[in-house]
Amino acid sequence: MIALLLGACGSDEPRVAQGNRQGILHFGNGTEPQGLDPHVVTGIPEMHVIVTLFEGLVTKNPHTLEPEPGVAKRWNISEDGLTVTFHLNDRARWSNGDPVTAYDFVWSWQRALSPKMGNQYAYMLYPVKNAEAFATGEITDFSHVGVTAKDAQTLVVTLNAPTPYFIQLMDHQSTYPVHRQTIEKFGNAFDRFTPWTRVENIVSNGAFRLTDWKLNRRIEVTKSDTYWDRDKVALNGVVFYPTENISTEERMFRVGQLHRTESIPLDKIPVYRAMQDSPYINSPYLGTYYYLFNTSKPPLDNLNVRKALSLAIDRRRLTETVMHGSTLPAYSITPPGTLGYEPPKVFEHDVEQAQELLAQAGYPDGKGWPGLELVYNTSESHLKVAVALQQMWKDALNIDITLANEEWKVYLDTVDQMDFQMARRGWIGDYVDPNNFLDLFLCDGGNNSTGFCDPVYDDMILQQAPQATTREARYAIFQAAETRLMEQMPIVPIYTYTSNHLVQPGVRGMSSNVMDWINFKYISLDQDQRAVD
Amino acid sequence: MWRFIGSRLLQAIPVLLVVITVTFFLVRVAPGGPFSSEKAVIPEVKAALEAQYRLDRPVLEQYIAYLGDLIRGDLGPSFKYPGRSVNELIGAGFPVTAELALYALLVALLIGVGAGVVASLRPNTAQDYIPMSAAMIGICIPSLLLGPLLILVFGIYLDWLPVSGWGDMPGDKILPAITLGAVYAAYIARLSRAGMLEVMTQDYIRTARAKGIPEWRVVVVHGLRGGLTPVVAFLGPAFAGLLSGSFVVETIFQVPGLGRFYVQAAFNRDYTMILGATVFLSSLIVVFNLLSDVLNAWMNPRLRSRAGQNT
Amino acid sequence: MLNVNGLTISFTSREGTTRAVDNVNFSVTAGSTTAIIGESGSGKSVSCYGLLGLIPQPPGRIESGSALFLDTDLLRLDKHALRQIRGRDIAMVFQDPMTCLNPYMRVGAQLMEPLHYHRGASQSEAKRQALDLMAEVGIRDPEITINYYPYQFSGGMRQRVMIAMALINEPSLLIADEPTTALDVTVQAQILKLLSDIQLRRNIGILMISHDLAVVADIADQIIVMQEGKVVECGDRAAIFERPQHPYTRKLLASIPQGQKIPSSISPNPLVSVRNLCSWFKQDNETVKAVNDVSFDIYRGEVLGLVGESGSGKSTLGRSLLNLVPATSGQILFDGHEVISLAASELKSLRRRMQIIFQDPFASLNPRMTVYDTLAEPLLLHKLETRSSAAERVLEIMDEVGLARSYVRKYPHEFSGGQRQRIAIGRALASRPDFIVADEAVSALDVTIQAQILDLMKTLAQEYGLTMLFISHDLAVIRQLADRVVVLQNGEIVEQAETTALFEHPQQDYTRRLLEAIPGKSLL
Amino acid sequence: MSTTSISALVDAEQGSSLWRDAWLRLSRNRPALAGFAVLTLFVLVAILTPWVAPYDYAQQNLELGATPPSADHWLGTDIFGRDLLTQIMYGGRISLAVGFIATAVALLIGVSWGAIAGYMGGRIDAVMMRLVDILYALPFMIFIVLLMVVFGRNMLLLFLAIGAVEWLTMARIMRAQVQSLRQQEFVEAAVSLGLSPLAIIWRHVIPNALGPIIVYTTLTVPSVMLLEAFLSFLGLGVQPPETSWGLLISFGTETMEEYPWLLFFPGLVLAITLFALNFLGDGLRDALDVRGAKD
Repeated sequence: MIALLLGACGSDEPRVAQGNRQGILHFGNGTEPQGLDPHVVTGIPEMHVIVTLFEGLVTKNPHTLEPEPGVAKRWNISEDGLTVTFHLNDRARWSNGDPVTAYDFVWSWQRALSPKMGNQYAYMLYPVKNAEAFATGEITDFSHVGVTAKDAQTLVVTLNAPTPYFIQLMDHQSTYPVHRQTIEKFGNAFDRFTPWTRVENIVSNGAFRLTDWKLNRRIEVTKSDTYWDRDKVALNGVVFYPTENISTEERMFRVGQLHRTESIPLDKIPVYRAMQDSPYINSPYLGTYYYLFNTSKPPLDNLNVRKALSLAIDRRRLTETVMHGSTLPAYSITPPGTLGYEPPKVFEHDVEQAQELLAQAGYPDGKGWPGLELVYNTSESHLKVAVALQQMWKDALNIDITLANEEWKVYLDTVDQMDFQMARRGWIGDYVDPNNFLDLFLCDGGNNSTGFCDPVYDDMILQQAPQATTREARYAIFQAAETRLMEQMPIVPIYTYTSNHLVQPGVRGMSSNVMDWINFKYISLDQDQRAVD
Repeated sequence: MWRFIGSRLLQAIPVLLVVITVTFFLVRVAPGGPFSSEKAVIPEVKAALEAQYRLDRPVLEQYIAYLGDLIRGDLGPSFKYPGRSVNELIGAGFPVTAELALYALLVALLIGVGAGVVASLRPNTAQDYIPMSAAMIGICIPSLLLGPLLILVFGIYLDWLPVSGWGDMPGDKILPAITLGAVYAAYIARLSRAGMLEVMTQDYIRTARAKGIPEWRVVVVHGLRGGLTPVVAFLGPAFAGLLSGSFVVETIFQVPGLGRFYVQAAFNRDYTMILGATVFLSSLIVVFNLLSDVLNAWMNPRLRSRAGQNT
Repeated sequence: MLNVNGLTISFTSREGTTRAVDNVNFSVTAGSTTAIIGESGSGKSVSCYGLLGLIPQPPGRIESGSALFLDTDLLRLDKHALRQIRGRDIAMVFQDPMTCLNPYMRVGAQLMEPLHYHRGASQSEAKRQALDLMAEVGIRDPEITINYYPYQFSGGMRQRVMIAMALINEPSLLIADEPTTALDVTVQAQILKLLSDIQLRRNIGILMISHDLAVVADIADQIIVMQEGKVVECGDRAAIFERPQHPYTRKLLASIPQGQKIPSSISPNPLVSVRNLCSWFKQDNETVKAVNDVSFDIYRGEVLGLVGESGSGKSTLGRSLLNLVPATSGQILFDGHEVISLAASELKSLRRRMQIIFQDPFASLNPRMTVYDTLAEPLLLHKLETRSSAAERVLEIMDEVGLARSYVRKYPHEFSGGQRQRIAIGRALASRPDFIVADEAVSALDVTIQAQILDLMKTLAQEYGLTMLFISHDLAVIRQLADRVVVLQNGEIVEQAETTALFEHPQQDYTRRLLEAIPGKSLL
Repeated sequence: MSTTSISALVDAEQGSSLWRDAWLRLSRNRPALAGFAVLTLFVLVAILTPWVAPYDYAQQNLELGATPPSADHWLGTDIFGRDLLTQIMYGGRISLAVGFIATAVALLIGVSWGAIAGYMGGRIDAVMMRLVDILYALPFMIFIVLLMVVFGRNMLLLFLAIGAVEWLTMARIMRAQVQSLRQQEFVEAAVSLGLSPLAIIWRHVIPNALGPIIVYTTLTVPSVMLLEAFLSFLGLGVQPPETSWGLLISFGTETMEEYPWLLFFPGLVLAITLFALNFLGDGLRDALDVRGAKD
């Protein structure tokens, strides 16, 4: 043990400096990925690894988030917007050298949509004709689904309705191709449990291939020599480290073991921000943090109470003090700047009006207030927000809110069964479009959880918006719908997420964007840079 | 002795069976299923998932099927990590946890016995109070606090040791072992002090002194063996406790052990993994308690065979 | 060889300094035995341990004096030099062979340890010497038993190991601290013989410490009598035994159990009838027949002596009479009631009528109960007194057993062994029982105390009209107290007879052996 | 205690004199008294907190945020600008209550369970201890979550949950003690007096087994306080803005680099409590060990 101790004394070069020389990116990746099957797993850590290993028809430019060629070198959309034809790059290869073909995509989408797979992101393909029917088992013949391979290089997709954001979806892991022979070699193709994604088995088509996977320890991917665009790939490899504890990951970053981490304890933000050449990067993010009101239970069945609660919150103060400016005040469910969409601002922080509204609801100066419980899942930042708001409501309205933290799965159950009065919630966009946020509150929206149901609103989202011909017209309908939503106030938006991460100075090309989407192809490392101190 | 071991193992069977049964139903009663997630799960998807894990069948049938698999040594597929079996996850995590626990135990023994013996030699002096007060603090300082403290001091300010990892960098096993071992070191210190105090007043210690052998030999050769009996009795429960209590340390130091899998499983309602880990750990606890008793008997010749006792 | 002059040792405690040894002089010459006699607490052990630096300092302190051993003053030596002498030139044998050997080490290793350390002997050489010595002290099969652990030996054998260990470096002086007190009489006789044989063979000096004059009567050349740290009398054996000067010496002499009980009036019908009683238990797959097919009667008002060596099953027999250990088979009738199969509620009322006094008054009293609590417990339990009247009765019992009333709030540890045994007797008598089992009730006591307690028991037995089973390994004690005697060997009755008849005309070899082993016969 | 009159005897009739004597001895043990005084002070402060606390414990000052100790806030403020001293005082109410009540629950169950199992031996012992084994082996976290869901969130449940865990070790210690005690002759003497097993356990066994139990109890109190923090984390314990020492310490740990006082002061208070308890515990053990007292 003493020998170990002595051997360890400061002799090691930090991994980051070493990585800079070797072109290896050391990436803090939160938790251990559940798996690497693009059609099975759902989380962000999984996604980070999967995007290095696989590539969809398109990929996104990390700076603009505009689609750019992936496996498809180009695509055309028919006049009526119902048919999309992808022309595949004939240089696209699997890591075993096989060409990536349109047939691969057809088979992969069948797999992704197959009910037996239990793919939770199958709905990413629902714009495709009959895809939903197939996924829910209404039809079993995949040939009725609107995707066909005209030849090895041409994939034709038929849509239910014009879907402006469809091309974007082609970058989602649920639409990625997977290698049929490999999957079938290791078991039933439509079985979640096959070991085809193990290091020794996997065949993929991305810029990197899997070279090491040690559970709860590391995942290593190495630059692929079969990738069609390999000349552009600067990195020689990426190592992902699963670290549940955010303080641990932050410390790993601090001692130069990681190039990038998203784990920053709130109270560390001012410290990092104050550093010279700060590694702290903070940019808008496509997500909203809000509280659900259960509109079917008193006192929140009263609109005035809901409004009073919302108006009493000083969002600016919250984000600037407790959140250390790491988030932005939110007054709508849709984050601002969603591909040009500006959400309406229906209300502002106004204590006097809030008091008046509460008085109108029958609780002047909090008198007769029946009490209200706020449910949130256990986490330090949720707790901080809740505690701050609790006091704001007390100060502004003289009402008591009790807090109840619940363990994650219990919380999910509570929200799902609407067994709460007020509950914390957050929504991160799956794709860049207001629709992704606004369809949450449809009457039968699976994530509605508020009891809010407005047929007019449903009509605007489901009927009017898709039929709009221009982006402006469509956005105008969304704005009207969102105004309507915020006037009913089934939720109280609190803040817009921002993407917070720490990046070592040697990392180039890791641009910030609202989806916090990383295209590892674009990243390079500066050999001469050392880790931050 | 073999009869004793046999009967103890036999006694363990009903215990394990009850543990399995209670856990099996407990996890299923607990709110939030393995597939609930923040984004609503489509009913068809959920049904497909449940069918794959036999969750669509009556609970009793699931239970019997589980027991059947268990007898064959199959702990089932993990819910959290599709494509991996619980056997595989335990196989990946346990060796690490066992290694960590072993080092922690060594640390605990080294520090604990050392401090305890030193303290016992001059009771109620500074030589006693200082190590014993440190032990008191050691018992009560949670590893959640000790770990980060050690990291800050040795990992960040002094930059002597890695702040995380396991077998990735030289010396990265030292801090986790110390953090995990600290509490047990404190207990062992108290136990060995009490044991030594008791033994050093025994008649046979006086005999040894009367033989004119040096004092260190009296302490080490004649005193330790008896004085450490309570420590030996504690080793089994301690090792079992280290194995099942390493979660916090594993999380803080990013050690890929079983504890992390286990607690993650509990948070994720990974039914098979919770059950598998519980069965595995409680079997280990049984085994280590037994080992500890056997070791205790082996250390103490009188217990090896009780025939020498007076009637 | 050893000449101790003006030795004074004091102990400091919170209450102040006490002189445990005060100006003590004695000497030992080669080939002879000097015995130091005194009760516990008289300072006899402290003076010997003090010579060898074996008392903890502090609290102990050697105030003054000298101890010349072969021209070296032991008291002037530093720790290291003293350690060189210990175990090489002066060796010790302690009282209790059960606790004085390291239970975790094989006896061979313990035997050889001083050789290794003092002589730097090699393993094979040490082993050879150890084997020789084991044979010399009469341990059978030394080749095998050298690898035994202490627990595998009987008490007598362990004491032989202790003696061998003391002799292994061929010391010139052997200090033996109560070497036979914890042993059965027969074994005691053997060990004493062994010591004198060795002395004869090796011409060593022996300093022997004992509380029992009878024990040293056969082997001591010089006798020193100590009381409260001071030497009250010294002289050769004949002088001490024939012309004792000091009253304390006379008291010691008087305490040697002698004489015989005048038979008491015994009613012809038995209070306790034991028929074919067996008490067996399993131990490591072997059935130990602790009591095997025993039948006898105890008549009302009678004191029945039960004698046997340790392991003969006499304690088990005593306890099974009170249903404290389960009987395997047989019948015990107490005043017509079957004891073995009694229900718990009936047993309780019966328990009031039969009581037990244990050997070890340290272990048999709850250390956390005051005298009052201990004595009041049976009174209140059996509703003999109310809470308010109990106090008076407790004081009466204390009077009866000879305890000062002022001790009523004290705890057992504050009393001497004799006083504790009085408490235990008081507890047994509190419920006004008809029958008492006294299990080695005086064996752990110093002789003088033993005499007092025996007197007390005699008196009380008569006063209360008690029937008693008196269990002892010491025939001299039995003779003083018992009307009839039952001799037990290996769980079976060897002989039972009237006391006089048994002592004068023993029928069995075993009984005769027991009788011969009684120490101090030269005095009688 | 050399002279005793009849009047003292009458005192003795009332209740067990062991406890009276222990109290007398305890009152002469300075460290124990100091420990007792500190604990009493803490309890008093906890009771009086609503009246003596310098600030409202929930009152925030978000703009102020976390500040180090100052004239206004002697122990500084937390990230919400709340006065740390006030937080610690209110936290003490919860922590001390949890610490003492839950430990008492554990003590009660553990000691009786262990004593009965150890004294009865045989099959009863086997069954009782196997139950302990089973409870040891069950996944604690799931158990807690379930308790919470079935019974809702309340403090009583918190005590129960903690008691349910801590009594297991207590029972084991007690059982080991009792097993060795029941071989002792004074227990046999009590049997021969005709005492019922329960009376023997209560009067003769438990008082003599208290030493290790007291020591373990003093160790249990602080660990219970920290366990409470973990349970609160799972959602079972206290809910903000209420707090406890355990919670303060675990939040303080998160920010120990930025705001060390948020860890230091709650930690210090817990440490003081711990040492006070330890001194008191050792004192109690010595006081009850009548043999060790040579006066």
